[in-house]
Amino acid sequence: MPATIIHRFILCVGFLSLSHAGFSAAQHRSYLRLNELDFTHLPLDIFIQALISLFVIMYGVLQVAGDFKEIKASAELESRSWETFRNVPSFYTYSHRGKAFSKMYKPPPTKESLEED
Amino acid sequence: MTADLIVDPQIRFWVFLPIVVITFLVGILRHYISILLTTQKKVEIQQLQDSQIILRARLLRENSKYIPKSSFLIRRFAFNKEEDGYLTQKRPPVTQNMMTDPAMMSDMLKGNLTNVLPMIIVGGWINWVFSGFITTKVPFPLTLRFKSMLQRGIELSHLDASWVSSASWYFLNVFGLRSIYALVLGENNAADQSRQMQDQMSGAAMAMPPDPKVAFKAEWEALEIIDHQFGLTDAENDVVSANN
Amino acid sequence: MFNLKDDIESLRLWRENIDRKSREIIKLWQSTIEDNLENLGNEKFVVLEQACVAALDTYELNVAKRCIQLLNSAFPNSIRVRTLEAMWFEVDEKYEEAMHILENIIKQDSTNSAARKRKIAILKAQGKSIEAIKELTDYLKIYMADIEAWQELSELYLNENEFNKAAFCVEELIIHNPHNHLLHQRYADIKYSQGGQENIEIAKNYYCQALKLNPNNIRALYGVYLTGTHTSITKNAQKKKDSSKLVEWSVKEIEKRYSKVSSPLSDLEERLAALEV
Amino acid sequence: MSSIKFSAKAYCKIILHAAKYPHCAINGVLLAKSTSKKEDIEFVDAVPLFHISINLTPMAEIALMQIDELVSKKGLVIAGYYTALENLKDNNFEKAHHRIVDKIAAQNGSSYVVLVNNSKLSVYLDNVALKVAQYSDGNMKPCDLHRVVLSPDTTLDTCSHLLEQEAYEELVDFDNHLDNVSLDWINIKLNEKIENIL
Repeated sequence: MPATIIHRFILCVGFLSLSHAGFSAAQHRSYLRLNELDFTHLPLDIFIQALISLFVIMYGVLQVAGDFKEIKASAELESRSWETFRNVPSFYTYSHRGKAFSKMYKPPPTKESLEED
Repeated sequence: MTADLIVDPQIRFWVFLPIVVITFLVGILRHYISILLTTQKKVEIQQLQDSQIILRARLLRENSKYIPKSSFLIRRFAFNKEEDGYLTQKRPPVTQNMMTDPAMMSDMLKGNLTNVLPMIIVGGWINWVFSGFITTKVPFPLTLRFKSMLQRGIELSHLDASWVSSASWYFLNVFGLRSIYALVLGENNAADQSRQMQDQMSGAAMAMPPDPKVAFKAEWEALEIIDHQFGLTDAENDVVSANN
Repeated sequence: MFNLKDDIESLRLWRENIDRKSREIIKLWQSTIEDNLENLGNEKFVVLEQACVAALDTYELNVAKRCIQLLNSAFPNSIRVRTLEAMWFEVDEKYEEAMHILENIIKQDSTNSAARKRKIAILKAQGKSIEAIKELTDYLKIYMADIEAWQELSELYLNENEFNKAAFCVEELIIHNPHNHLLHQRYADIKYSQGGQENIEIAKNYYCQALKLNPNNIRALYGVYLTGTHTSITKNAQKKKDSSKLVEWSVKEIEKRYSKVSSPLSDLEERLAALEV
Repeated sequence: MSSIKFSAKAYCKIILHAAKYPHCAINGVLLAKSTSKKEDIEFVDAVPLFHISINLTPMAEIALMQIDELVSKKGLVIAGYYTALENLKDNNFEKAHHRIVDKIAAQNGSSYVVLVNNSKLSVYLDNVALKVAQYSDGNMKPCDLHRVVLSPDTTLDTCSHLLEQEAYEELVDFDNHLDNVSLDWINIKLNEKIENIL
């Protein structure tokens, strides 16, 4: 499935939300420090926001990153056939009928054709 | 632990972040300098052949169950026959010496130039400019043994071990940014692609030890002890039962 | 603009699959790519190379010449471009000039495998298949792990009806790539063509393996059917029973494959009737 | 002198098959009416078979079995074999002696081997680009080119026209069929097209 704009948007929102949670946590810490309170735990809302945005990001990344590959080693090869597999580019020869069917090609007179005419 | 240290926020902007940025940029710079300096390593045809022999022998060993027994035996014979098998052929002893080969010397010099030198210069400079700062704190308690690692440049015996000094922060960055480089420089495949065009890669030339004899011997041994089992005799039953 | 994007995409696909769709590539070249070379970005030179080979394949010498010139001005000393030049001479049947270029490349870089391979291809194009086989075996003594070369050698041997040697090459390919169903199927094909009870037994195993790796390989399925019918002619009762069961199964599977098709073939029953024993 | 006739369908399919895979050796079989006499043979249709590896026999056996079964219902027999070699310069029968030829000959006594004459192929076909030989007992006896007749006479124009239209894209051979079983090697659509142009 190709990454759509919606998925990218979800990913961005996730990151924004996560950094917001981080920023809130820092604010909370400085608030505690100013009031000379001891730090025990983060407020629940920040905690939940961080968690939710984590999952949102995970979902977004999975969608944006592209398709998964199959675990089976032969899975990728299943779609191939001899049609393409037989082609070995470094051994291509060019002396084949492709020439004959080209408009540019002028066949040299062969011995045979001279005899026949 | 009640009276916790409070680090000046200015340190974040003028020490912590600059170190990260500097090490990152130096890494990138080093990458490009090393690209400029490296020359295409010349591979001897003999070396290439040796590496290919090893590769083929290893694959034969690993996938021998996919070919009939007779075919395996033919191949093993070709590799391992008493004289002049691929793995048993006589070779003149390798007399290549590291110090006498000028190419090797210049390679080593370049390696030093791109790896060690920046490390010393930049590391020394950072140590000099940003010395004596506490930059960050790892979020878990550590034992005193970590003090020498994390608090280089700060000799305070009663400071908690989880505080990190600026010099140590630099080293953490040097080692920790490696995967970030891979991420950033990995995207530059395009540059690599055009480089490939310039000089075709010389086959699958693996790094070979200067003396192939040792590798050959090991491969010879491994091939000798293989007990060949043809692995496809059950394919018929597998296929029929899997599709039923 | 959208058109260009699609065209680049299909070119990339063909390149990755190694499709020899030279006519199609040239068509795309003439319709969109030629005028948009600057918009190709990173892929420009790879596409140029692809178009060049396609042009040589279809004897569009003007296109090939243009590609080579562009590549040459971008990489004046590149060996890869010089190999293309050699191919250009080859198409024009100026084999001597082509050989000369390739010899020079090898002299300059003794480990260059592409030039060596081209020399073998030239021999093949000249119709000297025996010499080509000899050169290729010499090549394989050095580049033992070169899969392409082994594959080419197997094709050359097949053209000469040397099934035994071709089988050896395919074995080599299987060792290098044991999960490829095509290779197992090809090996079985060769063994079957060789004939003989033992070879057909082996062919059966390999057809089954190919089918196991890819249940959609209809050739392997037909192969199982053929080898099954051959092995069922035996005095061994147990073997006979197994083989006829296998044949029955394969016929059923073949019918299943044909019934799945969206647009059914005409006279399907008659076609498959040939398989009934 | 007896003649060897090719119908437009047979001739066009041979040439189109050769054109579809210019870089491969190709082969196929020729069909004739089962009632036709030995001397005056007319090939009414052709079935394109392979282009991938024409020397291997298993799939050829399958193909021959199916074709035989299907064609005998229509009163036709496999009476000949056609092939085109990979190299443009290869135009002799020695290299055309493929294993499948023996199989076909074994089925009905003797058969014809038709070789596409690569050197006579071009975009505008002006003469018959085929060579014919009679095959019996492992020997090929080349037939005189004057015996080869196309019926109707306009076949060459039809064929050039089809090439121009790139009709070879529609041609399906047995290899294509094996890659995708929904493709039919009888080529019903192509047959109709040929007939329309005639």
